[in-house]
Amino acid sequence: MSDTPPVLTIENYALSYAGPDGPIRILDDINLTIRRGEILGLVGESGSAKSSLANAIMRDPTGKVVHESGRILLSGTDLTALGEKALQKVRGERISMVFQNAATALDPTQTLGDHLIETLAQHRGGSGLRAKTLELLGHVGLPDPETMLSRYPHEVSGGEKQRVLLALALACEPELIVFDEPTSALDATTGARLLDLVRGLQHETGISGLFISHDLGTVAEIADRIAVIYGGRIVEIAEPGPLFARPRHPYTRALLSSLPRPSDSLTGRRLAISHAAPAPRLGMPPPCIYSASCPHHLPELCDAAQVRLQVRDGRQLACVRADAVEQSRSEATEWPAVTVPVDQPLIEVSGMDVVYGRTSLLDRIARRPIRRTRALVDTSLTLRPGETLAIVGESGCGKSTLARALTGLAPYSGTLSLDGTTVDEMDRAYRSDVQIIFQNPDSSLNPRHTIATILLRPLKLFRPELSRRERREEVTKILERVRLPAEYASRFPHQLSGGEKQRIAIARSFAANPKVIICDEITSGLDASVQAAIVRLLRDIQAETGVALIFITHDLGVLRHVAHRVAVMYLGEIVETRDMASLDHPPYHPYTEALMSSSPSIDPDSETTRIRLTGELPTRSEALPGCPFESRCPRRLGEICKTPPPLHDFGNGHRILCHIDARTLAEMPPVWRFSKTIMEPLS
Amino acid sequence: MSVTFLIRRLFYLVLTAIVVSMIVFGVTQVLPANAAQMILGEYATEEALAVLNARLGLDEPAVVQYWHWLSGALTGDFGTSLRTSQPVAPVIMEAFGRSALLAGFSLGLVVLISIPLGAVAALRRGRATDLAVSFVSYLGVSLPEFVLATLLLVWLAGPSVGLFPASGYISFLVDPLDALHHIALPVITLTIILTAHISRMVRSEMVDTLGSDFVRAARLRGLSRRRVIVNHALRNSLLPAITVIALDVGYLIGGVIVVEEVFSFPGLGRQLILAIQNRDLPMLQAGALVMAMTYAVANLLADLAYAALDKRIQFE
Amino acid sequence: MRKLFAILGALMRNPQGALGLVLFLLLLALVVLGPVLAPADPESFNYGARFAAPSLEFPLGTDWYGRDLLSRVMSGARSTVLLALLATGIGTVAGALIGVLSGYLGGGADEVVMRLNDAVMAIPGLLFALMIIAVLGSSSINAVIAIGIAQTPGMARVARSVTLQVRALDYVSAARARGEPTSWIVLAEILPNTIAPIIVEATIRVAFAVMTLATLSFLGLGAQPPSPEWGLMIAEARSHLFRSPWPIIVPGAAIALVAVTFNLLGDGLRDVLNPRSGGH
Amino acid sequence: MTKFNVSRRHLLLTGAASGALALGFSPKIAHAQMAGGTLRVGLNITPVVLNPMLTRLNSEYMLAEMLYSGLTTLGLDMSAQPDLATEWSANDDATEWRFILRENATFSNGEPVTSADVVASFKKLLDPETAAPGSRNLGPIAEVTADGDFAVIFRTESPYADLPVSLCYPTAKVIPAAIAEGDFESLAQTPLGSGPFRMVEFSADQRAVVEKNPDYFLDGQPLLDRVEIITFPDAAGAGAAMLAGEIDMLLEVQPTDFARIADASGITGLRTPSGRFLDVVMDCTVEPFNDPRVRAALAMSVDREAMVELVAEGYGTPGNDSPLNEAYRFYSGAPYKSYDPEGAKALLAEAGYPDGLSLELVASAKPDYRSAMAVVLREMARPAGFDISVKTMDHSSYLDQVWKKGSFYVGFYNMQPTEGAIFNLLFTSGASWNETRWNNPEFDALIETADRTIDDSKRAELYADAQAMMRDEVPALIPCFFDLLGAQADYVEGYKQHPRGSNYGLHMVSLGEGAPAR
Repeated sequence: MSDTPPVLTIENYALSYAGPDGPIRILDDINLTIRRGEILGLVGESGSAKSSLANAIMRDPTGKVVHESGRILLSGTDLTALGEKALQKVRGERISMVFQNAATALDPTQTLGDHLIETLAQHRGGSGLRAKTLELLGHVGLPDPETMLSRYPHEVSGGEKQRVLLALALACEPELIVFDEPTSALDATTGARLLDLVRGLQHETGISGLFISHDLGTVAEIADRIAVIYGGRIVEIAEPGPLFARPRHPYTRALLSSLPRPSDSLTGRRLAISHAAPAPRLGMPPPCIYSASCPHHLPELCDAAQVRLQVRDGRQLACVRADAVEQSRSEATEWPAVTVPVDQPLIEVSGMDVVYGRTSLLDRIARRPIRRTRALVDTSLTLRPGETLAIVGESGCGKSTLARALTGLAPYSGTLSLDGTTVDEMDRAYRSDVQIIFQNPDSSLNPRHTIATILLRPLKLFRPELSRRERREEVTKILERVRLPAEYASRFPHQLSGGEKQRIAIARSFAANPKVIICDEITSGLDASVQAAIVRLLRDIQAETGVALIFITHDLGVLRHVAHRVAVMYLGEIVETRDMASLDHPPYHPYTEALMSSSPSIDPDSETTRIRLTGELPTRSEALPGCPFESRCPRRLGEICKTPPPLHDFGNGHRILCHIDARTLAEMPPVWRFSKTIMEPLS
Repeated sequence: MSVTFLIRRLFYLVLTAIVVSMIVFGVTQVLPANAAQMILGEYATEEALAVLNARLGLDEPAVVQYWHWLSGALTGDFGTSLRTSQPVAPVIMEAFGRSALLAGFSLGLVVLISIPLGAVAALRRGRATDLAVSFVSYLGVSLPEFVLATLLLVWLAGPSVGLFPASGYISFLVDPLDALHHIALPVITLTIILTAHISRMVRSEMVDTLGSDFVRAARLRGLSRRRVIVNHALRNSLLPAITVIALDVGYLIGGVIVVEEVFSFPGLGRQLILAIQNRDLPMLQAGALVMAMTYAVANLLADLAYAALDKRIQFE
Repeated sequence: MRKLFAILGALMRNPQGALGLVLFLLLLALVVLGPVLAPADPESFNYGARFAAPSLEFPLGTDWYGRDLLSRVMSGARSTVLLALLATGIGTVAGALIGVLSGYLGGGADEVVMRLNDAVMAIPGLLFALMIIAVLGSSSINAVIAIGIAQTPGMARVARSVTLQVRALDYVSAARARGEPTSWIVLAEILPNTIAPIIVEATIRVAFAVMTLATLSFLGLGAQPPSPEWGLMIAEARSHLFRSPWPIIVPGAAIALVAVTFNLLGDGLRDVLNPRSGGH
Repeated sequence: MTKFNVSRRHLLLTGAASGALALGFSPKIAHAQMAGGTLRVGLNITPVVLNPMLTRLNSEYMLAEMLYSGLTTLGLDMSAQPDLATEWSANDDATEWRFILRENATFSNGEPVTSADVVASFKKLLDPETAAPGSRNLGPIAEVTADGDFAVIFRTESPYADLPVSLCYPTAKVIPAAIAEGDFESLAQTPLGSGPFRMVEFSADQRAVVEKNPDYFLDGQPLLDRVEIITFPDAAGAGAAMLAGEIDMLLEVQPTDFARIADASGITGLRTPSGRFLDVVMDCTVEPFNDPRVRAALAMSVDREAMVELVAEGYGTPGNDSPLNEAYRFYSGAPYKSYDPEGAKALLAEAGYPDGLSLELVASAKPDYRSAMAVVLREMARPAGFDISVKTMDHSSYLDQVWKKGSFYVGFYNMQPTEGAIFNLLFTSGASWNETRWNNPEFDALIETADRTIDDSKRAELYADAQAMMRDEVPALIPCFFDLLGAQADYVEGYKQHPRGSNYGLHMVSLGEGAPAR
């Protein structure tokens, strides 16, 4: 592949935007090439300027440019030298882009077909546009292109919109496609299918692309080579295999070591906490962009000359101490403490139902059928003291509803008991025992309150016996426990980073010494390195206090590092409950199997079975009589699936709700196949 | 959009009408003086008042009066004016027609002027054109109608320029050209002020839309600038502008009241001020109701238009 | 306090906000010092100088009684601006309370309140104010009350929509999950976060209030002569329109300037307080 | 100041005007060939009441005058002139009057006007159920009877020398007996009278169009084919329309606008001194106005000449705290009270207010010189220690809450045809509108005697005493009379402003050379 001519060449590219305190260095010393038929992955954490690079290639800066230098060549044409008119001819025709958020990238007032026809007419003109459009829609795997033509964006699902964006990008068979986080907004199963599609198209048509993502796992699935970007500079470029097996730049290493892998439970690998701080952006750049965060920084060596991306040991790398780095080990988190299951459950839920939607007076007068969504259906689960129960499922599966019901935010029917006593109303005692942490720390902390106010509230409510001074002292203690300095008490949330805010949210939940904390997707919005730190914090606190956690997530990777048991939800029902220890072995619920196989991983030690779900997630407005997964199940048996499935109990708390008989389930192939080398020592 | 949605909105419309009529009625009950006193003026004697009150039905308990009015209104009979003894409905409808003409002309001009103006300002954001448009529209939204109207009256209808007649109204059926001539000044006043409002609105919507992902996406697909602006940015900016314009109908109605007063335009606004001054309850009721319904219907239509044009909006 | 300075600083970086703020401070100075600084008694007649054009003695000319227009405009700033602020204050507080409570309670109560609110909104504000004044009698304070009441439904609507947004945020859920009392949730969690948009809305409404007050005075329903209220000045000047334009131009310009000030300030605050349009 | 020196025919005890053309009403017959055409008249007070017996505004009087006839009409000299009645006579003590009707008058439905119609009309007019405004201004009529088909007899309860003049009252119109006794309400929509014009179109608040009545009882009249009456809601609009040539005639011009309009080319300003006045009413029964010294102090605090200048823009005459000025026949001149704030202050101190007096003066918003006067008074009286705050209110609230009820407010009154009418309307104890509650028996006696007195010189004496009494006691402050101001296009001929302000004589108006063809 390296002998094919480059489609894109970026030479010494640098870009600065205007900022309130002077120019902000966005991109610096960028050199890369993408060859024909090659997909280059670009990976970086938030703030690494990976999207800015995409924008620079598209010649569409999002800030006020104060400095720009270098060249961006598209098959020899220097894009930086083109005027707006000339660019108009290049965009869409020779270079196109797939956006992160399909929901906002399509004009809501235009049909999907018109989007394509308009684009084709602009660049191709002539007739037969409709036929070409139909062909494109079929090409990106959209069923029934005819009807798709006349649909509006809001009438189709997120995955379908993303496919339309893909079709738009492909429309004029461009030389290069820039993918800007195309799967980040999608559910795991949908994202996996889109990745499959792109991969398939690439095999078919040999498109060249730049694939940007914050998720190494996703990039690993698709890219021929991967460039790691940090602080607006590329620090390392390598093919996926070698990169994962032997990351050489300290930043790449930190990034990888904080990412969970399927094989972690087998190898005993722990998540490391990266200390990579945001790169400096103002003033003169340091010789090595990572020097401020690098544990291996040696001024006399690293600061001697500008550290540029160079081929070192057959690897493009921007580090002069790579050899030393390779010898080091990174700090890692602890494994979950082995819990002794106590038979007395802490929380017991049985037959819990939550229904959303209300009937208006007018509806009642008109005697219209009541349209309501059953968000939670006949849910039963138990939580034991000191354990972590993970609840996984895609968006809309009801896992957050469960959290809201358990904390009194959603009215439910069914029974709930805490410590053996049935909870009739959410009284102060219950609320003080059961706390919740929300996904988004930006919205879960009142921006108008100081950290002290935020932390004092639960103390005032649940520990009224404390004096004012004791409460103040307690706040300091709590902050200490979440590894934050005491002076943070007087700060406001907006003065904190995302990870710090989440620590405050955690601190608030622990303030009243609860028995249970419900963590609702608390690591989802965070970069991997921050996620690792939060996971470790939770684990530490659990070890100290013995609190039980309900850990809600859609990310299967992190599960292994936090949970003792897992419950899988689909359409408001728990379809499977099992121990984490048995996660790598069948039987699985067919949905669990598909979900796990959709989770992208960068594990050089494992291989994932490819199982993809077709169709779209239905909405559960009526009581489904049968199996909720019936409409999309790859292992669907037949009509029987439309009746309520039986619950198989495989012992050890492993339960599966499925019509498939226990034996067949038990004989399913495992989702992950691990390399022999790691399997042996553990068996 | 469903039938239930329509039914519900119509139900709210009726509810609005009833609430408005009750408020207006309640207000007139506590107003000092009544229609009889106003009719008799300085000639009111105790006896004469009593006679007239009885004749106008003003001596009955408030609830009975309201019921009379309501039951009449429900059958389409809005009563006779206490002041002029003429049937209310035709007078109000005629006045409404004239006000609607005034408002319609203004609104038409406003749409023609303000949309391009707002769009151009947004496209040239921060540049001289934008600043000029912003300056003028700030002035427009900050100048009360009566000040502008009076200044225009002095200037354009004054003896030195004398471009337009100062006041009066000629029916379009009689002499369309003369009618246009007569309606010009009030229309110009309303147009200037509303243009300021709406072009500001269009500008800010357009600025938002221009910064939206789909406009960027359209641009990055290599679509022509014209197409990006007209088919994507402008189209999506105008949708929210429609609702704003509908809300501005309320503002327009207020403006119409003042402008009609200044230019002695025989529209609904003047009729209402007269009705308040003369405690002419049936006239006030009908006029206020027509105004409130105009506002409510304009908003309903805007919502419907929004729904028809923006397929995302789903009304239950 | 630090937050206030941060907002002011941000305002100064925003062209509209900066201009608005400067004008606002000038206006504030005029409100406080206007009557003191006015060169002449705003009410005393100058028989010999009726309808004088601007001159050294009368920088902005005089009116039909020979009263100094500059002094009148300066003295009138206090009542005009303070009354407009007061009217907006009434409308804002009442509207915000109704809107926030209605939005927080939701359900049937919200439905009823908002339907009534919509119905009242359907009555044009000016007409509503006219009716209220017809009941209360014309005076400045009644005009203030009328405008305040007329502004309430609109404000309630804004406050409610902001409340609905805030109510859906996790910190409110967190407070509810904690079992916080309703008073805490409404007053400490929701209200402070609805303040910014409400302040923006209120600032722009001050401009409206200035204009509506003037309009009411113009229609003879607001301030009482011979007070130098600007709308009243214009109304009175109308009968002398063709003898001298100054008595109408001077207060007209003053009204426009104050309205521009608050519009600029409101737009500036909107930009500054709204993260979406706050720039990069 | 223009003196008002029209020679006036005095009380017609056995008077009979033989000629159709009364004094002062003499259209230029020389231009008879110019007869015809359409006159456009601008008003700024909208006529709304069409029923002639229920009218109460000048604009309505004008319409009624065009569509209906009365028994007599008021001449420019405030004497009774023939209308339907051609001659009249009274018995010796003036308690019984006989009016002879013309025989050629017909209603617009073709029916002749007979004594039965007159009797029915007056019965209706005097019926309290009708609630006709001004029915108490008609005099102490006890009975109206027919005397044959074309004569009627009026009997009064007491001797009443002014009856023919009081019958000129604008609401005293004759309507068909069938209507008076039957569908009286129909007059609100459909006029039916014997006036010089007939109604063509009427929409309240906008315009009214009348056309020549071909069967009008005066030969050759009206001269115009058509009159269009256009209503403007405010004076500014009306003035602008006049300047723009949209109207030929403006019956009322604001003092502030007069010079501008009168100076415009092609326009003639019309100005007639009148007894129309603004007064400051004080309730003489309540503190502090029950002390005559307070009232006198206030009277001393007014610069009357300046008041005329500032409130009436100079188009008026100063007043001396009596409702009569030179427009009235029995006006007794006296030097105007001088402006003496120091003296007023002293008087006020004497009355027990050494630190001055705070008062609230109420002024209706209509017409706007009421509040102008209040403001000027406030400023003038300030040095004397009066601290007057002005409160304006809309006219309806004023009528409801202040008029005849308040203790300190600005009143505004039209000229009345006779001295007796104005005194009996406002200042006697039995006055219909006794706002001041001055209730001075001595004054009452003077007026009552004057009413009965036939001898002019005696009446003049009685009225002079009454005026002097008011000057001294100041039941109301009357500082300023207003001239009637109007404007017409130069080509309009034959229009004479009537000082009383409620008669127009448009049937004698014609369009001369230069009139636009319409």
